[in-house]
Amino acid sequence: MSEQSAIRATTYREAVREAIREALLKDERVFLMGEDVGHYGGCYAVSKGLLAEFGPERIRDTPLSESAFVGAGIGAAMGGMRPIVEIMTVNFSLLALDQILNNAATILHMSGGQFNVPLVIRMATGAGRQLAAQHAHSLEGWFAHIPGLRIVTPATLEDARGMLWTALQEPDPVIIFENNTLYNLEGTLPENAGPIDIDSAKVRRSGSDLTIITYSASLFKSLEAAETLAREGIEAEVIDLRSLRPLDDATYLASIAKTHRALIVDEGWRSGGISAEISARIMEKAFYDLDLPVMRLCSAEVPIPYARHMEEAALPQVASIIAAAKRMVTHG
Amino acid sequence: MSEQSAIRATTYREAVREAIREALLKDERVFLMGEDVGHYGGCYAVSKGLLAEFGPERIRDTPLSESAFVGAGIGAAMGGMRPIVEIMTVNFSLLALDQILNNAATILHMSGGQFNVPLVIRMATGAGRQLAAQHAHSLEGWFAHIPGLRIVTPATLEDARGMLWTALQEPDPVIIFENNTLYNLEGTLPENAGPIDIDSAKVRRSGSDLTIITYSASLFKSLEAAETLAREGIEAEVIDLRSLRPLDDATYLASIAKTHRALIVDEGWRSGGISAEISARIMEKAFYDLDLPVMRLCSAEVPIPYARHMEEAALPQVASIIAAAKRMVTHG
Amino acid sequence: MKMDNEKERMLRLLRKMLLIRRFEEKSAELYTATKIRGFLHLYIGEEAVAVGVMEVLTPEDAIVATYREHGQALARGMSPNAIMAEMYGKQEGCSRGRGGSMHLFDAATRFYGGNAIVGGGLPLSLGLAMADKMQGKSRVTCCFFGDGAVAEGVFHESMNLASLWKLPVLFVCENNLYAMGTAICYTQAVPELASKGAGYGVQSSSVDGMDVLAVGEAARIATDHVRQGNGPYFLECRTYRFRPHSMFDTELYRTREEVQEWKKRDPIDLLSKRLKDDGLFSDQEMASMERDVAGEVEAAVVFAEAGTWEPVEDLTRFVYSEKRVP
Amino acid sequence: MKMDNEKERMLRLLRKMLLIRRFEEKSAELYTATKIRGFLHLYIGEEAVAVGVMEVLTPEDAIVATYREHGQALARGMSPNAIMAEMYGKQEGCSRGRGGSMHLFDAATRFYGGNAIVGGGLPLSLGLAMADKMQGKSRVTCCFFGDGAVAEGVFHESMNLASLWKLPVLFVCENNLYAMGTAICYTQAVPELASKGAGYGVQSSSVDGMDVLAVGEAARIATDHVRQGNGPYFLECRTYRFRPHSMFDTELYRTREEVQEWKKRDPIDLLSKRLKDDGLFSDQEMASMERDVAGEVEAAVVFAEAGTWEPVEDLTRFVYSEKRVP
Ligand SMILES: Cc1ncc(C[n+]2csc(CCOP(=O)(O)OP(=O)(O)O)c2C)c(N)n1
Ligand SMILES: Cc1ncc(C[n+]2csc(CCOP(=O)(O)OP(=O)(O)O)c2C)c(N)n1
Ligand SMILES: [Mg+2]
Ligand SMILES: [Mg+2]
Repeated sequence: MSEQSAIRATTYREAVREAIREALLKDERVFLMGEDVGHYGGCYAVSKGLLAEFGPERIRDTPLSESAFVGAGIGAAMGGMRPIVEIMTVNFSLLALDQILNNAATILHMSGGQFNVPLVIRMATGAGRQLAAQHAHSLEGWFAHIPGLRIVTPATLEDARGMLWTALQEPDPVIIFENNTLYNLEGTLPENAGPIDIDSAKVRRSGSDLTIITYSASLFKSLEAAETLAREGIEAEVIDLRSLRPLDDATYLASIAKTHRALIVDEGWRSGGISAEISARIMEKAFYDLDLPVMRLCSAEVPIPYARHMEEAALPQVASIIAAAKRMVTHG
Repeated sequence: MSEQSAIRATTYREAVREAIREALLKDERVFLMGEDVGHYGGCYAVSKGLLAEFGPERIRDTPLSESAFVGAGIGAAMGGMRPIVEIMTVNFSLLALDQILNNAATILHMSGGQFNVPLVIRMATGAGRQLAAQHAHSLEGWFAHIPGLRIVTPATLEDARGMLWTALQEPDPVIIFENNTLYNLEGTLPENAGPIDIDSAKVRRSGSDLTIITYSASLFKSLEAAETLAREGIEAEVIDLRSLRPLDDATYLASIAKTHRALIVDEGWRSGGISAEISARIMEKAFYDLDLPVMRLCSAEVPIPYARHMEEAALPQVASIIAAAKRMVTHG
Repeated sequence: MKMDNEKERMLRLLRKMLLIRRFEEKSAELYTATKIRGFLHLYIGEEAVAVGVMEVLTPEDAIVATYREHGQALARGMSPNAIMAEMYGKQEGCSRGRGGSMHLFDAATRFYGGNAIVGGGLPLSLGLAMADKMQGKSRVTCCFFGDGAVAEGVFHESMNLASLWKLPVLFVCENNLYAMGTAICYTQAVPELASKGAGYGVQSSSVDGMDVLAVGEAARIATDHVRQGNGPYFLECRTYRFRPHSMFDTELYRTREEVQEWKKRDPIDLLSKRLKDDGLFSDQEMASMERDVAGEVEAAVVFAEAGTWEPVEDLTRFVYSEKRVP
Repeated sequence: MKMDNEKERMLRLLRKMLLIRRFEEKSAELYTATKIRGFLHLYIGEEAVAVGVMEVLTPEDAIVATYREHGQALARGMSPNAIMAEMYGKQEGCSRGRGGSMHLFDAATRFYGGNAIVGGGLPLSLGLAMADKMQGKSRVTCCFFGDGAVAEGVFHESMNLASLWKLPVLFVCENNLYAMGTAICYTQAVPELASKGAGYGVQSSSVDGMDVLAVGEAARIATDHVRQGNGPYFLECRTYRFRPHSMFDTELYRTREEVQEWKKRDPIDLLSKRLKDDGLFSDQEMASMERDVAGEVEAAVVFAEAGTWEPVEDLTRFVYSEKRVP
C-alpha cells in the first residue's frame, strides 16, 4: 500500500513505547496512567521518557490502588477520554477485576447501549523469569471468558507497534497482554509502521502436517520447534491467535482442514484455559476433519515455582512442543 | 451402612443451615463469617438463628470488606481455625479474588508445603431471578481454572447437607457454590444424613442414548428434559458433576463409552467455561467413542439482562436441552 | 419576590420528594403484583438527600449512584415513565429493560447508573471527574453511596486518589445506619463517617439528611468548594430508610420503635409542616400536589404497561458497540 | 549488671543488623553472578526496623512480611543457610526453592511469608490474630508492609476490621518514602502515615526507623498495647532504602544527594558509633563481629552451593496437601 519505508532495528519494548507515544501525539484524549509509569519510567522501562515529553497530566503515576485507577480509567473513558491504563502485571489485576468485569465489560449492556467504555488496559503477563507464583500468572486466556472485553496478545514487534492504536479506536474495552519475556525481543520495523487489526489470527509459518495454534511468547517456541521438525521432515503450520477474544476461528479451522492435526500450545494453565475453548471449538466445527484428537500443551497446573529447572518444567518448551508434534504425526 | 433412619421434609436452605450448625457443634474451631450472616440471618436466610445459638464470636457479621475478611479467613485457617467464609454472592467475590488466587490457592506451594489453608468459602451463584448483570454471574466454572482450589457445586439436598463437613476436613481451600435458585428447593433427608464425598460425579439418571453432563441448578432442568425425552423414546443418562475441580473424568467417560454422545449443559458463559474443559477432555480421552461431536449448551455470552424473557433466553432451559438432545440423537 | 422564589423552591423540593415517595410506594405494590421483579430497594425516608443534593447540580454535572437510585434518578429529572418501564423490563425503559431497578442509566441527564456492586461507582466518579478536568470543563461529578460502602477498600483508594489529584467529585454518603441488616456499629470502628475525610485531606461535613433545606445548604457549600477547584468534598447525610433493605428483608436487625422514632422526622412531613407553619402552603394545595403527583405516577404505570418487550433475537446486542465511535 | 545486659543487647542488635547487611551484600553479588535470580529486593538501610521490632516479639508471636523480607527473616532467627539456599532455588531452601527471595516461609519461627502482592499480607495477619484470640492465646501477629501498601484498599479494610474486632495485630509500616519509583507525595494525599490510624481508632505512633533503639522502644510500647488486649497498633517507621528498589531499578526518581544524605544516618553506623562513644565497643570488637558475620554468610553460601535440586518429577507437589490433617 504505502511506499517503501526505511527499516530500523528496535525492540518489543520500544515498539510499545512508540505506539503509546504515537497515540499521545495523535489524539489529545489519550493519556497513560498506572503505577510507576512516570518518574520510574515504567517497571519494564516501556514509558521511559514519556513523562518528560508529555507531562504529569498525560503520564500519570498512580498510587498502589488498582481498583481505583482502573475504575477511574473506565469513568474517564465514559467521560470522553481515551485512557491507556497500565496494570503493572496481570498478577495484580485481580485487585481490579471487579471493575473490569462488573463495570468495564458490563456497563454498555446494562445501560441498554447508552454508555460505551473506550478503554485500553495494558498489562504484562507470563512466567519465565523466575519470579515465582505471585508474579508469574498467565491469565490472558482466563480473561477471555468475559463477554464485553476484547483480549489481544501481540507477540511480534509489528503487532506491539500496531495494535495499540487500533485498540484505541475500539468503542469497547480492550485488554492488551504483553508477555514479560518479550520486552527485550529484538527485530526490525519499517519507519512508517502502521495500525494492525486486532481481530484476526495469522499464519506465521505454513505447513501441511499439523497445525500448531498458539499466541504470545509461545509463538516463538512453536516456530523454533517447527524449524527443528522441518529438519526431520515434519511441516508444521504455526498460527498466532493474536486475539483471544474474539477468537478468529476461521484461520485455524482452515489450517486444520489442510493438516487434519491440531496442537494447541498455551502458557496458561490447562483446565478451563483458552486451550480448552479452542479444542472444544475444533470439536464442534472440525470434528470430521481430524485425523486424531486435538492435543493441548499447557503449563503444569501448579503455581509457578521459583527454581529455574522447576519453572522450565512447568512451561511448554521447544522440546516438549517437538515431542508432542511428533507424537501426533506418528500416531495419526 | 447405618440403620434405617426417619425421613423428614426440608429445603436446600435448611440443609445448608443444618450442615453449618452441625459443623459448629462438632468442631469448636469452626466459625462462620461474612456479610449479614448474623443479625440479618444471612441474605438467603441460611444462617437464621445461628447468631442466637452460637454468639457473635462464631457467627461474625463483617463489614463490606470482601478482601479483608476472605484474607482473614485464610489467616485464621493457617492459624489453626476452620473458618467458613461466606461471600454473599460470586458477583462480589471478584473483590476477594486476589486473596483467593494469590494467597489461598498458592501459599501451600510457595511455602514448599509448610502452610496449608483449610478454609471453606461458600457463595451463592447463578442467574434466574432477574437480578441483572452484576448479580447474575455463574463463575464457578471459571474458578475451577485455579490450581490449589477445590470447587464444589452441590445440587441436591443431600449434597448441600453432606458436603460441607467433608469440605471442612480438607487440608486445602474448598469453595462451595450454592445456586441461588436452589435455596427454596424442597425435598427429604434422613434424620441421620451424613457426610458426602466431594470428589466424585454421580449418575442421576441412567440412559443409553446420550450423556448429559451438568451440575448445580441445570441438573434439574436436565432431569426434566430427560423425562420428556424418555416419553419420546430417547434415554438420556444425566451426570451431576458435583465437583468442578477436580473433575471426575471417569464417571462421564464411562457413560460416553456407553452412549457415544455427550451434551454438556452449563449455566456459565460458553467461551473458556468449564464446558470447554469437559469437551476438550472428552476429545482427548474418548475421541474414538464419539458418534458425533460433543455439544455444549451454555448461557449466552452476554451480561445477564434483567427482563424476564431476555434472562430466560440467555440461560439453558428444559426446551433447549430437549432440542439439543434430539438433534444429537437424530444426527449421530 | 425573594419570598416567592423561596416558596417556589420549597414547593419544588416538596413535590420532588413526594414524587419519589409515591413512585416508590407504587413500585412496591407493583412488586407484590409481580409486575416488577428482581431486587427492589426503596429510598423511602431518604428523599431529602437526593432532592437536596440534586438541587445544586447543573445539567452539565454527572451523577453516579447505587442500586437504591430511584430517588436520585427522579430528582435528577429522569422520566418516571422510562424508569417505570425499566422496572417492567420493557424496551421503552431507560436501560431498555436490561438493567432493571438497580441499573437506571440516562445519557441525556448524565446519569451514569445504577451500580449494584457496593462501592463500585466510586472510581467511576473519579474518572468522569478526571475527564471533565482534563477537558477544561468546570463540572462536578456527584457520587452517591451508603455507609456500608465506606468499609470497602475502594472507598479508601478513591478518596485518596480524588484528593491527590484534586478531582471535582462530590462524595455523598447516605448514612442510613445500616448496610442491609448490619448496623454501623458492627461495620465501622469509627462510626463518625464525616471524620473519614481527614485521613485524605478531603474537606468534609455532616448534615441532617431528613431536612431537605439543610441538605441543600450543605450541598451548596460542598459543590462551591468543588467547583472552585479545591478538589473533592465528602458530605455525610444522616438519614434512615423507613422500609426494609429490599423486598426480601424481614428486618430482624432493628426494632419497630427505632423505625417509628425516625418516621417522626419524615423529610416530607418536615418540609410540608414548615411550609404550612409559615403559611406558605395550605392543605388544599397539598391535596392538589398529591393529585398531581399521583397522576404522574399513574402515567408512568400506563406508559410501562403499554411498553413492549425487546425481541429475544436482540439478546446479544450491546455486549459490544454496534459501531465505532470517533 | 544492668549495664552489661544493656551492652549485650546492643551488641546483639548490632550483630543482627550487620548480618542482614552482609548477607544482602553477598546476595547482590550472587545475583550478578546469576546464582540468585528472579526479583531481589534488598533491605539495606532499613535494618533497624526489622531488628528493632523483632526484638520485642516472642517465639510464639507470628510474622507476616513482604517481598523485601530478608531482614525480617534473619532478624526473626531463621537460618541464613535455608534462606540462601532458597534464593539459589535449592530444595534445602526454607520454601524448598519454590518461593525464592520473595517467599521465605518458616513454620518453626511462625514466619508466614514473604508476600509479593503489595498489601496482600495484611488480611492474613488479621486471621492469624483472630485464630490466636479465639484460641485464647495471648500472642501478637506482626505485619510488615511499605508506605506503598497504605494506598491499597486492603489496608483500609484491614485497619478497620482489626480495630473493630480488637485483634492483636501490630502493623509495622516501613515508610521508606518510595513505592518502587514513586515518591510518597505522588501516592498519598496525606503523607503523614501515622495519622491514618485515627480514622480507624487504631493507636498509632511514628518512630525514627534508622535508630534501632528507638524502634525497639516504640515497638515495646506498641506490643504492650496489643498484648494487653487493647486491639491493634500502627507503628510507622521512617526509614530509607539505600539500594535500588530491585536489581532492575535505574533510580531515575531520586537524587544521589538524597541517598547520600540518608546514608549519613546508616542504622549500623549510628549504633556502632553510639557504642563506641560510650566506650562499650572497640574497633577490634567490631572487626571480630564483622569476621564472625562474614563467616556466617559464607557458611550460608557454602550450604546453598551444596544444596540439591528438587527432582522435576515433584513439580506438582504442594498444589494440594499430601494428607488430610486432623
Ligand atoms: C461488593 C458487594 N458486597 C455485597 C453486596 C450485597 N449488598 C447489597 S446492598 C448491601 C448493603 C449496602 O449498604 P449501604 O452501603 O449502607 O447502602 P444502603 O443499602 O444502606 O443504601 C449489601 C451488603 C453488594 N451488592 N456488593
Ligand atoms: C498489588 C501490587 N501492585 C504492584 C506491585 C508491584 N510492586 C512491587 S513492590 C512495589 C512498591 C511497593 O512499595 P512499598 O509498599 O512502599 O514497599 P517498599 O518496596 O518500599 O518496601 C510495587 C509497585 C505488587 N507487587 N503488588
Ligand atoms: Mg446504609
Ligand atoms: Mg516504600
